[in-house]
Amino acid sequence: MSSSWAAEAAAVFVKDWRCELRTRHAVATLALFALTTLLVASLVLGPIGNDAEMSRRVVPVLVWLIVLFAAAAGLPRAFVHEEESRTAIALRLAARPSAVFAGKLVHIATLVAAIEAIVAPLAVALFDLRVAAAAELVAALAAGGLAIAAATTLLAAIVAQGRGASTLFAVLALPVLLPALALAVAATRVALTGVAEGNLLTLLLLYDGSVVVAGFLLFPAIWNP
Amino acid sequence: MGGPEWVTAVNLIIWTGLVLWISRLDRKIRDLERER
Amino acid sequence: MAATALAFKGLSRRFGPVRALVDASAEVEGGGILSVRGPNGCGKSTLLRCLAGLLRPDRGTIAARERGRELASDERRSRVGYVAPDVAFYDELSGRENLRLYSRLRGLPPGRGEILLERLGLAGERPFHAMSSGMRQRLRWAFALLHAPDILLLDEPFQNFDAAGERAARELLAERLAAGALAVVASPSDVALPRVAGELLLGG
Amino acid sequence: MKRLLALSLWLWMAVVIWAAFHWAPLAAGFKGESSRILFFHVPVAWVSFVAFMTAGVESVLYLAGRRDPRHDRSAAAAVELGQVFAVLATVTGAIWARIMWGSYWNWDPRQSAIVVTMLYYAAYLALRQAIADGPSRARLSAAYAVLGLVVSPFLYFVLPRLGFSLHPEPVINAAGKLEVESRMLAVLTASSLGFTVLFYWLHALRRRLGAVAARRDEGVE
Repeated sequence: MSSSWAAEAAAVFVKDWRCELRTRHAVATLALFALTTLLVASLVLGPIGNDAEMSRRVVPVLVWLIVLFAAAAGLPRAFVHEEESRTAIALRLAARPSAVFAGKLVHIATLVAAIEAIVAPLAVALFDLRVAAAAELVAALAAGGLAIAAATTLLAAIVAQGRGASTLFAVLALPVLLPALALAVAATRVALTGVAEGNLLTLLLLYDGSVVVAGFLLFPAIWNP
Repeated sequence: MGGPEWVTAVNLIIWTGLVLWISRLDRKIRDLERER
Repeated sequence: MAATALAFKGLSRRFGPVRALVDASAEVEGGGILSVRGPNGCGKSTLLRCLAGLLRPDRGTIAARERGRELASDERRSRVGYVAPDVAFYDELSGRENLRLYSRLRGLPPGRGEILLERLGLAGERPFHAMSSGMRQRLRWAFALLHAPDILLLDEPFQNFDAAGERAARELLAERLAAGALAVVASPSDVALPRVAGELLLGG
Repeated sequence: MKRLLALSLWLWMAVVIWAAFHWAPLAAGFKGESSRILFFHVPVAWVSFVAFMTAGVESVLYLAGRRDPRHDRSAAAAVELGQVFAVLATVTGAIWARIMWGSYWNWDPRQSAIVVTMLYYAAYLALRQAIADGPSRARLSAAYAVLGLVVSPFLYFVLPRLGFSLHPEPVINAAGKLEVESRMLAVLTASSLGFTVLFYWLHALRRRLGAVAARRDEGVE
């Protein structure tokens, strides 16, 4: 009578999005956060827009920092809310840990993708960047986004069971995400300049794979007592 | 002053002090363990 | 040897300096109720959380058997029917949607939820955040009985109920016991329980 | 017996200290005597890496085994000591950078790797502070320490190769290719061995102290 793993994961994913859309405040706050930060940055950095070389260096860093901070602000809620509202009890009884991890991971990944979908095109427009390789840019955004989603899913589940979850999350997440961000920024720059800088994407995907595998191995020990 | 001999001497003194201090800690912990 | 049984020995759990549960031991077999009594803060809820696999005891063992099959702690967690005051559901979802979610998670047909909603006199449309405490307690019973469990862990099961709610819950409990299930019930001493097979008094 | 171990460790490192300043030759391409600091900087950095890996292994043993509190205490002790050695590595590294390149800090990729690792395990210690319940603290910090085993190789090997691209200018790295003479290698290895033994001695002391403290809290284990 046990359900298939994928069905359970899908049920968690659907539930998360359904609750998200009914309250709508998570998606809205994330979008607003990303939008305002980007607009402020472009206002402040306005003049670099016409210095193509400089903007190709600075904008990738800007984009990824905004995505990171938007993620750190909005995403831990996925687990913190489950613990605070005590809905985690029923979930622990009814679902397998790996299905909870998979469902939450995909949900968070779609949120990160949503943030990127707002920030990246807008940044290109605001700083009127010439994109040398659009496919490379999308790949960098996807691989970098997956790193953020995987790390966020795992670390949010940890901090949700401690005190002061939001600050604790930033402290735990920064060192985990620094290698991925460094790679993602470099890969994004390559996409803009078109000048290859070694196998950044493969390293980034290797990092994604490592964190996701570690996630599946560690999540049961994090989620259950 | 400042030649290799001086630096070596200073390092040896520090190192000896460190080992003595750690050994004292070791003894203290052994007393604590024996207390039970 | 009954097909379904639950036995625990020397269960202890501390939270820092506080000894929440001290050396609790008892056993109960299918068809009977283990009544756990004691003053507030004596560890009734901690004991039930350990039995449900929601909390790992510092010391002690728990052995559970369901219809002749030994259950490891992870498996036990997915098999028990657990009712407790702090069990909550998703505010944004209605009673029916919540039950449908847990049915899908447990791989059950949605029909189970519908029957339980009806048996417990619950309107399925109202979102959880808008439910009264009595209705929430009914939904907790519906959730706990979704998969017709043989091991019931009931922490203050009849709190917030009106007469109709309590009657419905007692009927469902009696049916499970008649079907060979066992129950561990933690409740204040004035609550009458049917088919009490054993009593565990926690000091506190 | 313990006295003999302490004495031999003392003697071993005394010889290492002497050899580092008298017996070992200077490395080519370094300003004055500055290459001698390597006999202490490299081993200390190595031991901090060993400490953090020890914490990871102890955490795996904790999670995969019977959740034995001893493994949890051992992991926490290894991280605390790892941070001490990481600070020593950073300080000696900065001193050496000051002599070689005139500034204590220039985001040399290896410096960034050790600093981010220190950030990681500072987060580990912060996590332990944030959780009151013993078993939960052990379980969750163990998970983060095991994740450290996955992240650390990227910190040590990927981040440096990137020249920490958040800092656009390429960084000159004189010590990149270190032609190590046999005598230097001997002292370097001896020193690393000595510091590793020192680490495990301190680690054992910290574990035993933790056990005594735990017994005192519990009344009886």
